[in-house]
Amino acid sequence: MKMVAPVLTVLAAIILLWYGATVWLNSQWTYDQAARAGQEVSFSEVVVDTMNQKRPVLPAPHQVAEGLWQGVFGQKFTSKRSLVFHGWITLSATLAGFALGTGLGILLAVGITHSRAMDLSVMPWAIASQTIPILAIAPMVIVVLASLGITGLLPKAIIAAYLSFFPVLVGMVKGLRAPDHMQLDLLKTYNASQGATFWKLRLPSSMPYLFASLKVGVAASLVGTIVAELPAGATRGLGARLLSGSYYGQTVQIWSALFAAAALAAILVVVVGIIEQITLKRMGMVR
Amino acid sequence: MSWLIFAIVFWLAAWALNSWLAKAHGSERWARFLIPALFGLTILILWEGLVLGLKISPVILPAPSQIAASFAASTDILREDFMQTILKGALSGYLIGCGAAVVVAILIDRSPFLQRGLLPIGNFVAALPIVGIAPILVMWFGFDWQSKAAVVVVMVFFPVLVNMVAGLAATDALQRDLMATYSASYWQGLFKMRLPAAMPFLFNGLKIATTLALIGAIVAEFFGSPTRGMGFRISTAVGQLDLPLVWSEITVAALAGSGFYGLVALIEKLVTFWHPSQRART
Amino acid sequence: NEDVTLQLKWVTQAQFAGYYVALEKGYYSDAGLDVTIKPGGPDIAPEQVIAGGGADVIVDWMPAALAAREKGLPLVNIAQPFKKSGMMLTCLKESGIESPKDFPGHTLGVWFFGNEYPFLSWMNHLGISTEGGDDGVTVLKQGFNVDPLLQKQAACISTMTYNEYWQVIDAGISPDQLITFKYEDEGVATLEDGLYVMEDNLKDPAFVEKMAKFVKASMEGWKYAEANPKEAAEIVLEYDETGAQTMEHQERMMTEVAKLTEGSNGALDPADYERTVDVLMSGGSDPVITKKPEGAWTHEITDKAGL
Amino acid sequence: MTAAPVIKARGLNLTFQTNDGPVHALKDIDLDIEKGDFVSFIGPSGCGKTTFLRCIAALETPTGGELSVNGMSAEEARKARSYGYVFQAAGLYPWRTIAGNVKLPLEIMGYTKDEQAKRVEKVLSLVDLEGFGKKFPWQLSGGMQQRASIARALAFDAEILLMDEPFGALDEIVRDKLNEELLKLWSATNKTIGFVTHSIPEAVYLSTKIVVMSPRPGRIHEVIESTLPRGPRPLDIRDSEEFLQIAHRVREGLRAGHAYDE
Amino acid sequence: MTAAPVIKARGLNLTFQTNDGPVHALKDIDLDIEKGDFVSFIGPSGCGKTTFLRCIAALETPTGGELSVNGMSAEEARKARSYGYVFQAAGLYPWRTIAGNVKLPLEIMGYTKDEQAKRVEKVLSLVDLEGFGKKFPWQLSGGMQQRASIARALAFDAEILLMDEPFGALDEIVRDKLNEELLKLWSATNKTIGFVTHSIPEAVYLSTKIVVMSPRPGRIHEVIESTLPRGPRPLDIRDSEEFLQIAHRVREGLRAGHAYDE
Ligand SMILES: Nc1ncnc2c1ncn2[C@@H]1O[C@H](COP(=O)(O)OP(=O)(O)OP(=O)(O)O)[C@@H](O)[C@H]1O
Ligand SMILES: Nc1ncnc2c1ncn2[C@@H]1O[C@H](COP(=O)(O)OP(=O)(O)OP(=O)(O)O)[C@@H](O)[C@H]1O
Ligand SMILES: Cc1ncc(C[n+]2csc(CCO)c2C)c(N)n1
Ligand SMILES: [Mg+2]
Ligand SMILES: [Mg+2]
Repeated sequence: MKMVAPVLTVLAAIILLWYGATVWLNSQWTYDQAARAGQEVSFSEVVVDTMNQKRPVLPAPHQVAEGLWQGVFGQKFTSKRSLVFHGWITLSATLAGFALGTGLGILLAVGITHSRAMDLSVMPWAIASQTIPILAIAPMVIVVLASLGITGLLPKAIIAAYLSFFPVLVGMVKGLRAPDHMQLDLLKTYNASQGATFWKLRLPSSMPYLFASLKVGVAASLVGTIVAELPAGATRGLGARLLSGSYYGQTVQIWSALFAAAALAAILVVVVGIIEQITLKRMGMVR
Repeated sequence: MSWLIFAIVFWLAAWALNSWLAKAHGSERWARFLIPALFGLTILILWEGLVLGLKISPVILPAPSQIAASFAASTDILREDFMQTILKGALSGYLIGCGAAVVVAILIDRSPFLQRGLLPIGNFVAALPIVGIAPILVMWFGFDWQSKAAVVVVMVFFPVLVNMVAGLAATDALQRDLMATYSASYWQGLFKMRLPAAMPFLFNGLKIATTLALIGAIVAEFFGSPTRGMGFRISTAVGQLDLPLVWSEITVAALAGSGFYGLVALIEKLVTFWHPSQRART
Repeated sequence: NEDVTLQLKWVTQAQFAGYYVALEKGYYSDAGLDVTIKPGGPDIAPEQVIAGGGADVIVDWMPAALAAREKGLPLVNIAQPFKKSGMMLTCLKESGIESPKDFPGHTLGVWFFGNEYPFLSWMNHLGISTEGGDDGVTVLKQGFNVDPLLQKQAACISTMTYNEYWQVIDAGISPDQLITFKYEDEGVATLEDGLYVMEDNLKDPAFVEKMAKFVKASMEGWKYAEANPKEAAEIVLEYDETGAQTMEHQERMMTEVAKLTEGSNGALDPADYERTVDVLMSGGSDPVITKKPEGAWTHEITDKAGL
Repeated sequence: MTAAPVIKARGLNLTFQTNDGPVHALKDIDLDIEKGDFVSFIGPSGCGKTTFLRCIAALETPTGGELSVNGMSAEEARKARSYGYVFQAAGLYPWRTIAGNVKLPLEIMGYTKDEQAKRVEKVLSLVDLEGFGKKFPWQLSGGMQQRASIARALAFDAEILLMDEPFGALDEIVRDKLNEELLKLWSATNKTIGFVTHSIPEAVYLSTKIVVMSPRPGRIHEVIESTLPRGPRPLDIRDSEEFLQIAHRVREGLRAGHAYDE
Repeated sequence: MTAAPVIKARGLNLTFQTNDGPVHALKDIDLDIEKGDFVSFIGPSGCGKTTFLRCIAALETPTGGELSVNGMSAEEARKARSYGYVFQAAGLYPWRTIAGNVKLPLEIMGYTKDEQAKRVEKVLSLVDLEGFGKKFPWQLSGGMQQRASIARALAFDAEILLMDEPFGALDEIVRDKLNEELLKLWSATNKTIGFVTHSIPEAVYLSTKIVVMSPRPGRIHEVIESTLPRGPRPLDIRDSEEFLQIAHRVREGLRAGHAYDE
């Protein structure tokens, strides 16, 4: 509850700024149009016009709100014009990709912290893999997977996983190496196996790092899914909504889809945050 | 078929050699270069073998040898694209974005009010997917590298912010109490305690951001660009089915990205030498 | 029933109405075909899809198909529902451009991803450099939409008669503020939306048989769509899974597309083909194709289909 | 001793809330500490010594009662930089060298560079760590780390010095030496010192006042005023009759405090 | 004492490389420890006591010389789970409760759940921490944490117990009690114990053998065999003539060791 007032304050400030930017960015068009028509416009006319353009450079907050409202409540959730429908498609691929990516990231991190050979050989290539602009080759990946008969959710999830595994990997390697010498020495005196060291020391002490990475990872996973939706025959999902909005210059539709996607990401990040709070509390790590 | 068998045999042999090398000489300098190199070579040979052995069309996936030939033949184009995308777009965006994230993290951290108000909204705004933002930013900042830098800024901001906020909270109670007894001012506490303690986390974010910066700059070019740049070249070359050129560009991206990452990791080593994760490596 | 997969060049819209109409009206199933239509997208290269085995037949523009053929991907035109080109360059009058002679010194928006060939050929014809400078034009890689013109980042942008041009109009710019240069009128038109298959497949009589049925049914679809633009637009809307298209826009697109398909019975006119090849090979240092293609088209299918 | 006490606690209470129910760490603490006093706190482990010191330094907020320092609240005194605190654990910053750690408070309090260097050198040699300034904390033994943390607290001129078992990890001989040094420093500067120790002789040797505490809940069992002379005391005062008597009283108090337990 | 020594060091050397040049932490250490010995290490801070204990437990690798434990290498002995180690700092895992921390070695060594619970209860009561099992480490006082870490080392049956200043943060009375308990445990089980302390009386009271070390570079100054009877000793043995004599010898040795310094 303590959060409501600050959030609202900041929100109000942002909306104010946004309206200002709306006028600033959209007025060029208004002036151009007036000039083409050979008319003079007063400033107040400009303000009114910039808030209600059909193809604004920056849509006004109320236009986006209306677009969102229309998208969410304007029709049945199962309709293909519903943002809920597209959001669900995107969410399912995001979650699948996130699960895949997190699993892969953790697995690799475990391998890297336990095998010197893996540390030396995998890490540089994991890094290199991320510098490949997956977004550039996503269409090719989808084409190749489609020719192997893999379509639907999986190709999107794979691309999402590709983007989300890396933050998890980097954070997890750091976290698994975070235990200090004394903590490790203690287990050494017990001659604890690598497995025991992992479960009883490395994993618990990696938790803060893991969760910071997971938050980045879900957001990345969502981006991956949307990227994969752009060219994948661009049919369903928020990515497809974005694309078709772009294609027809429907700025309001782009922004609605964008906000829907951001809301989705924010919810996912918050959920990870809640799980983090619970976990750390149970581990006695928050006071 | 024989290509295929050769590739697989080579792969097995190299893996065995690598395991042995890592065990026996893992801590020596030359081995640290040889092992990843060998691993990479293995992947390339496996790739070549698969492409030739399975007769995969070069329009789908070219063999490394074809890529190498194309690379050698188009160094001029590659250099021009590198300057446009990496030096102008990615690097400037990275510096601005990471700088902004650190500053905002500190601002947020300073004021509980802002923290409660901005962090959730910051989370939200920063989670706007890049692909949605890119066309908008191209619209706002024009077709040249400025819009690419803007995309990179947006893209690297969130990971760095999240890690920096976590890092600023990473001091332990004793460390904070000490500052309290000195009645250190906020800034003193920040510079002498919280920033150093945050460094391991910050570098986590900075490393992730290096790869994101490249991706961001390249992808933004898909949404409009002058007729140069790596993203432009990749998408155009795909359209022209010049896949070897596509992969040459990707190679440049991978090399630049690894170098960039390596540089940040090196700085990390120098700055956070005291952290157990770095000390364990001696 | 036999399976056929068709890969489109772009997203679901009235540009491809004929195929959707044939599907919806049952022309395909009547011919004993089970047709799957895969929409395309900005980064989907249909040539790549067919090379990967992801489609039996693709919709493509001839310049891209011929370029792919020269790159070693043997595509063959089996039918040509579009008789005319819909490409044009749309400029703001206020930029001062009155004829192609005025292009130098201006910024032009161009589609890439295999769609740049007609433009490059045209500039070759005109002898205008595309590297910028005072006597050349500065080329922008144009994104999905017409914003560069509206925001005056480019003096001219590429548009299709049936699509982007109307978006400019819809945005509130009236036709008399614009000046357009159709590729048809400039004598540099190249063939658009044709049907292409892999050359190897044509050696298989069963495949030829199947394609004949497919082309025949598709052309029926096209002719129906030409005659009933409103219904065709409704059908397209039905198949659009993004839910983004509007009736108004699709109906107008259908009307405009009908002007391009008019006069084609499906069979490629060899004269059009020759003209396209000439345009692509002519001029400049950097022609799109360097030698006359052999066997890049066939009438075998359309003959069998009785067209 | 007419002046108002520097530290004045009245009915101080502190209860920690834990996952496992509340812990009553301090109960009804009444205590006056005069300016220039050297007060030792002694008592079984867990009786609240650290907690009380932390209250004085405003690191912990009492849940009841009153506490004033120099007539102000503990918080205000902290803001006025009245405290030098040696924690029970060394708590050196791992990213700073030993010299850097000792320099830390000096940087914060705005000493000049010259002054910093001079003081660092002085206190490091006081605790026998000359030549270790460039090492990092993890390169030092436990006792050396503790000495570094003592040096850190002595480097600047705090009016009130709070020391939580500072000499716990040191051997007798170093300990004797540091005890002497501390007494010298104290009598030269007229600081007020709060000192937690487990060693009865150490408490008696150093203090003007010995506070014996007892646990569960932590409270003051007895306050013993030392009759030994103020100011630097010779080490062999520890063999005097008077010394042994006081030590005996402390031991008895401690034993009695423990007995509550059973 | 005909059997081969449990721990046998010959010419042991250890040099740390630091940013600031090499540190010679152990020099030419020769030492035999027999099965069932209780050996105390005493010496100025930084003389290498911890380092030597760490070498025995194979946590540090000597840069020269030989070391065998039970006839094997220290590494092999560690693999055979021969050691219980109490570190100088408590080093409890912050994410585990006190009971969880004590249980840790039991889980690793595969004791049954029942056995685990029984042992945890037993050792927690041994160190006077009944009722604190559910608390987290940071909710305990310094001394309590140290006792928890002792409990952790006593929970399982290690043949060799290495204790690095285990009672440093405890008051006299608890310390006496734990000293007694430790002696009882030792004579009941015939463990071999290596014990670092700064308290001369403690060393003399507990040990069969006292190793006096001196610093820079760390080496053995003197090994004093105790003439006190083996097995449980009454606390008032500390007033005996014999005891005071041995304590005197240790003090002299310590002083001499310090003197090298100057
Ligand atoms: N990891 C390390 N790197 C470098 N030097 C070290 C390291 N550990 C210990 N030393 C040095 O080795 C010497 C011996 O240290 P050690 O911890 O063994 O002393 P100690 O006898 O246990 O002292 P104390 O009683 O203070 O605990 C010291 O001078 C210390 O600085
Ligand atoms: N942060 C905390 N949360 C909950 N309980 C606490 C906390 N800190 C201390 N306690 C409890 O308060 C009591 C007093 O602790 P304190 O640290 O003051 O003891 P102490 O006298 O300093 O003991 P020692 O000599 O062992 O250091 C103990 O029972 C301890 O468990
Ligand atoms: C990135 C991008 N590339 C190409 C086109 C052009 N394009 C591909 S298919 C087609 C038919 C008309 O709709 C057109 C014009 C575009 N619009 N955006
Ligand atoms: Mg304490
Ligand atoms: Mg030690």
